[in-house]
Amino acid sequence: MSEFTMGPMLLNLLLWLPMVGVGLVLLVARANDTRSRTISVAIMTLQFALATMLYRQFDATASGLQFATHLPWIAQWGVSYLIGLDGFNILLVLLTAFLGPIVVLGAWTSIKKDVPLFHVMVLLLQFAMMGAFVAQDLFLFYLFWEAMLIPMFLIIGMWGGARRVYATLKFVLYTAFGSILMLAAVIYLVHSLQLSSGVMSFAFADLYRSQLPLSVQTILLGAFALSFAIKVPMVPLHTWLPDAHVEAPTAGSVILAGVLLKMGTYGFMRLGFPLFPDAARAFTPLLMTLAVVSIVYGACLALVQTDIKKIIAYSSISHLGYVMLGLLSVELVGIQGAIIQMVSHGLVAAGLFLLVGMIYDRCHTRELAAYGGLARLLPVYSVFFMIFTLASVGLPTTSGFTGEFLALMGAFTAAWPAHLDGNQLPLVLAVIAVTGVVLGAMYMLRFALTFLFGDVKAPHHTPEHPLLDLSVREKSILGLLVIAVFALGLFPDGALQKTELAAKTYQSLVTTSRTPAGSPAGVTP
Amino acid sequence: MNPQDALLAMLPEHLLLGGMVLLIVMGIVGRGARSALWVALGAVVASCTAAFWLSHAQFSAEPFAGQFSVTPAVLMAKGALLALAVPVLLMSRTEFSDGEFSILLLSSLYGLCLLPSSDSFLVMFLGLELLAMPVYALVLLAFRRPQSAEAAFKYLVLSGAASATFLMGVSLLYGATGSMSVSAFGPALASGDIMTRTAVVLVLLALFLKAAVVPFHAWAPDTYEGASIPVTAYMATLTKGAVLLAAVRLFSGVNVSGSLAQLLMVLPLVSIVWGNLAAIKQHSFRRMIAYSSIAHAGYLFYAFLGDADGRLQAVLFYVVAYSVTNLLAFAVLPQNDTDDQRDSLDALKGLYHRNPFAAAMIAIAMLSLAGLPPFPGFAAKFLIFKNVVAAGYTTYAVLGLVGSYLGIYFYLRVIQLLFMTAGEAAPSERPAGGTARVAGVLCLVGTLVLAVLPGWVLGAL
Amino acid sequence: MSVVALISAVLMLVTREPMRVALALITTMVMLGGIYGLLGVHFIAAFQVLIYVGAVMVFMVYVIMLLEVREAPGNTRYSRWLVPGIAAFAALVGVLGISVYRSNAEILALPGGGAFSLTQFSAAFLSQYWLEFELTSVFLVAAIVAALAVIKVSRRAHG
Amino acid sequence: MPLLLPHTLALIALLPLVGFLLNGFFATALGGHRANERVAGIIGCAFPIAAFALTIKAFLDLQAGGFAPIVEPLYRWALIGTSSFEIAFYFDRLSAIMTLVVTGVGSVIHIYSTGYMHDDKSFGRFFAYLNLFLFFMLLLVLGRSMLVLFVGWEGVGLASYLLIGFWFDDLTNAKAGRKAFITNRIGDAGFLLGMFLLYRAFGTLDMDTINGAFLTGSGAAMLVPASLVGLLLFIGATGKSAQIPLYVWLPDAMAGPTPVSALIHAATMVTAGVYLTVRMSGIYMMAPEASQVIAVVGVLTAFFAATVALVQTDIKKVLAYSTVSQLGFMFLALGVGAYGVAIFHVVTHAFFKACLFLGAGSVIHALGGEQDIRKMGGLRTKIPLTFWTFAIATAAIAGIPGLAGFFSKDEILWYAFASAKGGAPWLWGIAALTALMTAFYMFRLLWLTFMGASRMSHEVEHHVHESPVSMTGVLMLLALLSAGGGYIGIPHFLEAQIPLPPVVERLEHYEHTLLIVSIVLAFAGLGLAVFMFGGPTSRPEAIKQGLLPVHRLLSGKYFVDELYDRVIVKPLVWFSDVVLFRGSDKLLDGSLNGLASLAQRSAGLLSRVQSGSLHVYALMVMVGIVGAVLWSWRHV
Amino acid sequence: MDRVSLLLWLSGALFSLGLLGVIVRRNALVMLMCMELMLNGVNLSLVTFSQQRGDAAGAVLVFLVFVVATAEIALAIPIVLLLVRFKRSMDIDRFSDLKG
Repeated sequence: MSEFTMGPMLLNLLLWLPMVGVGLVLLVARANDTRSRTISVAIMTLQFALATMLYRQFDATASGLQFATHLPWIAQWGVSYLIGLDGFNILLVLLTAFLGPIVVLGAWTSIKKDVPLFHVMVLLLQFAMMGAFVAQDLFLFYLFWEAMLIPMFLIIGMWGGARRVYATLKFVLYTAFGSILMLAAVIYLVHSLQLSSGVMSFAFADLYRSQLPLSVQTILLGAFALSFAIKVPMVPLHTWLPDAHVEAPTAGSVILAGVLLKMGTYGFMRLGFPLFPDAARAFTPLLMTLAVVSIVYGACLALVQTDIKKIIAYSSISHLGYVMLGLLSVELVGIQGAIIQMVSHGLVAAGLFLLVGMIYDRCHTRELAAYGGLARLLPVYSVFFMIFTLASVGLPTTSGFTGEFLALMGAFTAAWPAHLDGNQLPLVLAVIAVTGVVLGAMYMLRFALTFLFGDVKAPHHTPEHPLLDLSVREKSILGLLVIAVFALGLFPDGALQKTELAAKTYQSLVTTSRTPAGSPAGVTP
Repeated sequence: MNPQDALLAMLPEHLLLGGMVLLIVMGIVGRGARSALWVALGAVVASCTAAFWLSHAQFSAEPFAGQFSVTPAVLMAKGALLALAVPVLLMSRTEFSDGEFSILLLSSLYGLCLLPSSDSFLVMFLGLELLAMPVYALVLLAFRRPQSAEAAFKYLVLSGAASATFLMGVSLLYGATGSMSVSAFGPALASGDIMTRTAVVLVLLALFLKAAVVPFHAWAPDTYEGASIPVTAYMATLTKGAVLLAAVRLFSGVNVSGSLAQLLMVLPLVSIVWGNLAAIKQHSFRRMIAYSSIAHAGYLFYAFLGDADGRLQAVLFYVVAYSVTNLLAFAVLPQNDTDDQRDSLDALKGLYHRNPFAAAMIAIAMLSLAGLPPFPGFAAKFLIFKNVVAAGYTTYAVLGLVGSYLGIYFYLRVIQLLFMTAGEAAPSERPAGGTARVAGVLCLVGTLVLAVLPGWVLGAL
Repeated sequence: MSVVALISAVLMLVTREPMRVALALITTMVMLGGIYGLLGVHFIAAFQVLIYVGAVMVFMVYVIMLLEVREAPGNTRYSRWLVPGIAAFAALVGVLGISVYRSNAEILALPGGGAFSLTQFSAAFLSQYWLEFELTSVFLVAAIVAALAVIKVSRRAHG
Repeated sequence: MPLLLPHTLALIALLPLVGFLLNGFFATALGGHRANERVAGIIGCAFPIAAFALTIKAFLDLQAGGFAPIVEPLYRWALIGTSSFEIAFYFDRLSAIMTLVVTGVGSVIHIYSTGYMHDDKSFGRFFAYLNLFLFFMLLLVLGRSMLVLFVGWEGVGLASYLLIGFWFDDLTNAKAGRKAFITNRIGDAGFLLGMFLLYRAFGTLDMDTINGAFLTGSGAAMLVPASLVGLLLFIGATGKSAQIPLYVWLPDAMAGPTPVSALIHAATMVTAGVYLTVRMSGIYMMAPEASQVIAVVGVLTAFFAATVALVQTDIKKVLAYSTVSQLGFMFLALGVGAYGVAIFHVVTHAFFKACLFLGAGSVIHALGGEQDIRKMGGLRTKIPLTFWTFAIATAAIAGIPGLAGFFSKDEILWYAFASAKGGAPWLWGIAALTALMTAFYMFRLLWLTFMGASRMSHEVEHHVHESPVSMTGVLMLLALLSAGGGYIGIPHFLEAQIPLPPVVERLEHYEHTLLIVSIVLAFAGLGLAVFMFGGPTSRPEAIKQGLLPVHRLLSGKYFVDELYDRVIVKPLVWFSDVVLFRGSDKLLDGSLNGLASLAQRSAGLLSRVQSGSLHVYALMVMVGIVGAVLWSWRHV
Repeated sequence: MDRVSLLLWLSGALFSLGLLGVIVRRNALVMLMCMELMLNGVNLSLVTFSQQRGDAAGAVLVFLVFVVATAEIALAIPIVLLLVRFKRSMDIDRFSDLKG
């Protein structure tokens, strides 16, 4: 069992590797673009290798944390450096590590100015995201959660498009507002835990035992939910997303869509609902409605966009609605579906944004109307585009199907008994959500239609200087994503087994009431 | 009262005094304006180490009964603030060639040291005056622009008014309780007698005036802008910190409640919002920092809502975290021929491309001041608001946090100027001087320590 | 006597010429000295007259004469804030007055007259309060340095 | 089953996939140059034929096993809690028939295509898509769990999308493909809901389990109303099998190459809905209401489609509407519980409709792309092989006695009349009328195309030539099948698995009368067509003028497309664009910016307070003091 | 109304007058004198109390106030001179360049 003694060290290495990368870039590549690129891609690849190693060693049958490290950090406040893997984060860690090298390679040529700084920022962001996922201590989590903003702020603000400053300020201020309220909630939560149980601790495991009256739970969950819902984003808190995506450089969009948005849903799954189960039950109708609204709203807006990046941005809103739906169903199927959908959206949106970025590098416009007939012009590009489009539509054998199918199935299986009990809302919502499948097909195929088919039309394309089809680098990163997409679509079982226990834990946490005895909410419906 | 106690207890003060004397002598002998800085530095470092050493040795004494006493905690506080004075001195190198600066700074520091350990209002009054009076001169000293005089005058008049108010309060308190001892203040808080109440409030307001809390903040922006970089840095960090320590001394051992508590909630809250909003539209770096310091004064006074026993720690930690990052920003600020250029925010446009180090440092400072993790500003805010919540003022904690949210924008605006806005250097722009950069590095180290090992620091405080 | 003090204090604010203001202030101070005398703390009264009138105000008067700046004629005496100022002033006086008047601190009821002699005072000063004595000296040193610095600055600004 | 390879069924499905991958790779990597057209053709045909061979082998195994269903688990897709989603194949009489048809007809159409698509610039891509389609179609018919079936279900949709839009340089083709996909998606949504409902009840999606549970009426089956499930699944079927209201995509689907129309939009894919219903017959037997709905929808579809087909002038459009109509017949059969008969008609229809389409393809090929029958005529002599095969197939679909169509259609009519499970005279009446129209428009098509004088332009006429043997051979084979296919007693073959519905006793003696009637109807249709189009062209014109409004309505296809566009598509886009995008989204955004500017303005206000005048500052201090002291007195 | 209250009234009044002077008078020197007036007001109350108490603390503080006041004037006068040198005027309203 040597690997289990090795495990914690590996996890720490996995977490801190990007910082090593930052150090290296600052030391040896401050003025050397290529070297900084090489360093960061090497670091990212190494990190991915570590992540896969840990994933393989991860014991699906063992409950509780694995590869955990627990050191007291701010003893006075009961804050500790507590990281570890479990079913909740294992897949997302893998996803983050997987997207790392892809992001760097994707930005290989498209980032031209201040390259070393860019890679420093990407590495910092990677560190923060990884930390937010592996953190098992609320304080630590909040630290990483907030720390993510800063590199993203600079990535969008320095390498973004024309209105980048507006977009990036909007992004940061919007998200920061949620976080501030969340901070207040965190303080109060920990304080009340100390009052009730005498334990001064930020560890998730301890907080899961906190007992709060429904009223308090409601307020605290409100704060948490606001912060998470902004990140997800759920309608009507989504307006930062399109701007951020449109103005961000390709790498930024990829990270944003690939990982950052998952933070919100992960937060709901890890903290929001399990910490305040009773309030969660009270919120479910509202949140479920919002989730379905997001699905339809995002789809409808994606249907009428003229900016190719915005189409994908709005589609993200729609796709993450399924995640929320699955989580809220509190059915095993739904939860598992939600987790898979997170990963799937990470892969698919990343692929689509990369594709859009590649065409943007060639034609320098995001106007959908400016394109046409690319299938004739760039066959390989079009094949990849078609694959990711179909994955986003949720066609079977792709990861998108696995996620949507299971999430919807969960929502429905949860809704049916409610319907039999005379509560129609969940059923209605589930049915509407299913129609999202149709809308999804509508907007993505509209995109593909104008983009790929019809007469050849592309800016900067002239018979003497035809557009070049994908380079080997581009082919390979897209190929990697495609493999992942199909792997998750055809053989999700392995992944599902890793998360099964976590899903069960989530289920039991959310379904068991935790109001102090005697308070009215003590009885669970 | 045995002389040895007196010697040890006031060792830091004595060392400062020694430094002053030495400098004055050198001044009279008329040689070594160059070395003045180093002498002052030596004195400060010596007294700082002395303070740390004594506090580490758990030394506590009351050499002058009812007037002056020291405890390890107090010594630690002195040491921390004196340590903060080091970067100030270092960054003064580029501005001040002559010895006066050092002498005045030392004397002001002397006053600073008196405050936390004063047992009687007499000593505290002298401390406050000794703290402020040299600063009037300092504001003028690096006489770069006519406004300096105006700044100094405004500061002088208003802080004179503050002293008068303080005295008025003291005298009323004296009348009501018949004692000049600081320990009379605590009980007086709870007293129902109207005169006592007025007295307490007047004293409190005098401190508000010195610490620039709305609506007594008006002198700060003008004075900070009129002064020079090191002096502004000194005022924004140490002076404020000293006043706060005096306040801690006054409130020691008392949990505020009732209408006093409401004063302590409302005015700080207002100044948080006011400072953070007014800072948005500034063009002068120092003026912006002034408004930010007004907001921070608000956070600091929030700490008084918390329980008494955690208060000194919270305030001190906050002061240190806030000052270190503030000084960091000032230390790396690039030089320019005219003070206006050096001070204007526009001069920071695109600084990253000319001076990445400075840009990065300023960015870190701004983020820390904004209270974004993982920088020390966050931990400090966290501690204060944690105490406030623990004391049961949850609503005000939330309001305060929301107020602090308003601040994020203008800090980010600075970063935006540094990194995202194109701009070319003023012809005379040069990176900060060598010693200033040393100061910057010191502050950076401090920042990192506070960020990585807050637990350790808290344990020490 | 206190009435005179009050009136002359008011005069301070009313008269235009700085010189007259100074004179009014001097009157006030002398009157206060008188009051101190009546209260039986004669040495304070002495200090009052010596230090204030003797030192400070003479200095002040000297300065006023030194810079005979012609103020622009017309109503430049008051700032725009006369009316609100006076209102606030009234409020402040009221507040302070009430806080004394409505107070039930026993001292106000005390018969008083427990005046103490210079010897008591100096004894206390040099025993109990000699720290303050020391600090005062430090303070004065600092003040002198500061003043010198300022003067140096003004010389630099001049030349 | 000693003869059975471990994974025969998997192999059947996967072989075409291999073909797809190979061709797909060559097509994209080498751009599908003519150089490797041979290679592509061989690859493209070899794998389907191999699959066909394997199917026969599997069928023999099935027979050897006494027709006990063969279950062949492949791997576990997911295990969630206790419910496991297995990827397994299931081979019984029903899937045997379907697989044989799919691989058989599929193979021959592949062969046909080598001739038809000759010299097309993306020959390889075409075969890749065609193989992909076969793969998914085989998943659909072989899958044991509804999950696998659904994978195939959506997969064939994808393939048809790609093939309809195969010539994507013309945007209308691509649009037709998109229409097909999205319309199918609407059906799939219903399908999904049905599936979820079943999962909710059984915790599994294995269709044999579910059927059994419903038939035995075991506990879980009682949890969900059979009719609801039946209807939801039927929505899926209407999408795939082009029934009212979702049939609109099929006519447009003719934009694809003709072999595609033959394979996907006539022989195989469109019958998936029928297959699903038969597969789930257990549910429908328990759901009379759902069956009633199916019957009605079926017969109406059949009728309306036939009426539209009467006046179409595009050779493929006529065939398309006839397909819709025939599918209507099949659903009529399903609705009255005659599942075996429906499958029977599926098979015969596969033969003769494939033959018709391929024949039409051959005609178009001969005329260099001309599809308008008004510009044809007199082709009988020029392309005799095509003519004769086409004629046989026409006779078959028209129900001329002795040919395949006659048997299956007659049985449908009979059960529509007499089935104890929802059969009714009025159903029979409409169906019979439809049969008459079928005969009429088919012979109209035959006459206008092949008989009479030529209406072709000269250069077209000049180039007319008989198709290569790869095409004609296939045509002859299919013609043979359409002639003799009726003698395969499929209903009785299936009866062992899915019993035919009982017949109402008092109606039994009508059987022969009805038989006569339907024969009469067939010949009536023939006669009518010959009367109208065999004679002078003025005659149809006169009638057309006589019934002008009707004619406009029919040639306008009842303007259903326009209706959908007005009622659904346009409003949706308008809502999304105006209400959501320009409306609420801008509103949300604006409110934020409003807050931001509010902060800015208040900042300006505050800095105006900082007027720089010492007086003001002092005043603030004074007021502050007074206020604070007064405040502090509140509790004195 | 007894003597103590009267004197305290007076001291309060002087204090407030001083502050008022800062508000309403525009002449820099006059402002300084008004500050002196404030301090004098405070002194009065201090003396009163300490005399009432019959203990020296108040008196000592008064003494300190003298010292401080002197020092402040000593420092303030040169500053005012400086101001005057710039604007040839003692009108404080001319000195409002620092604002915003």
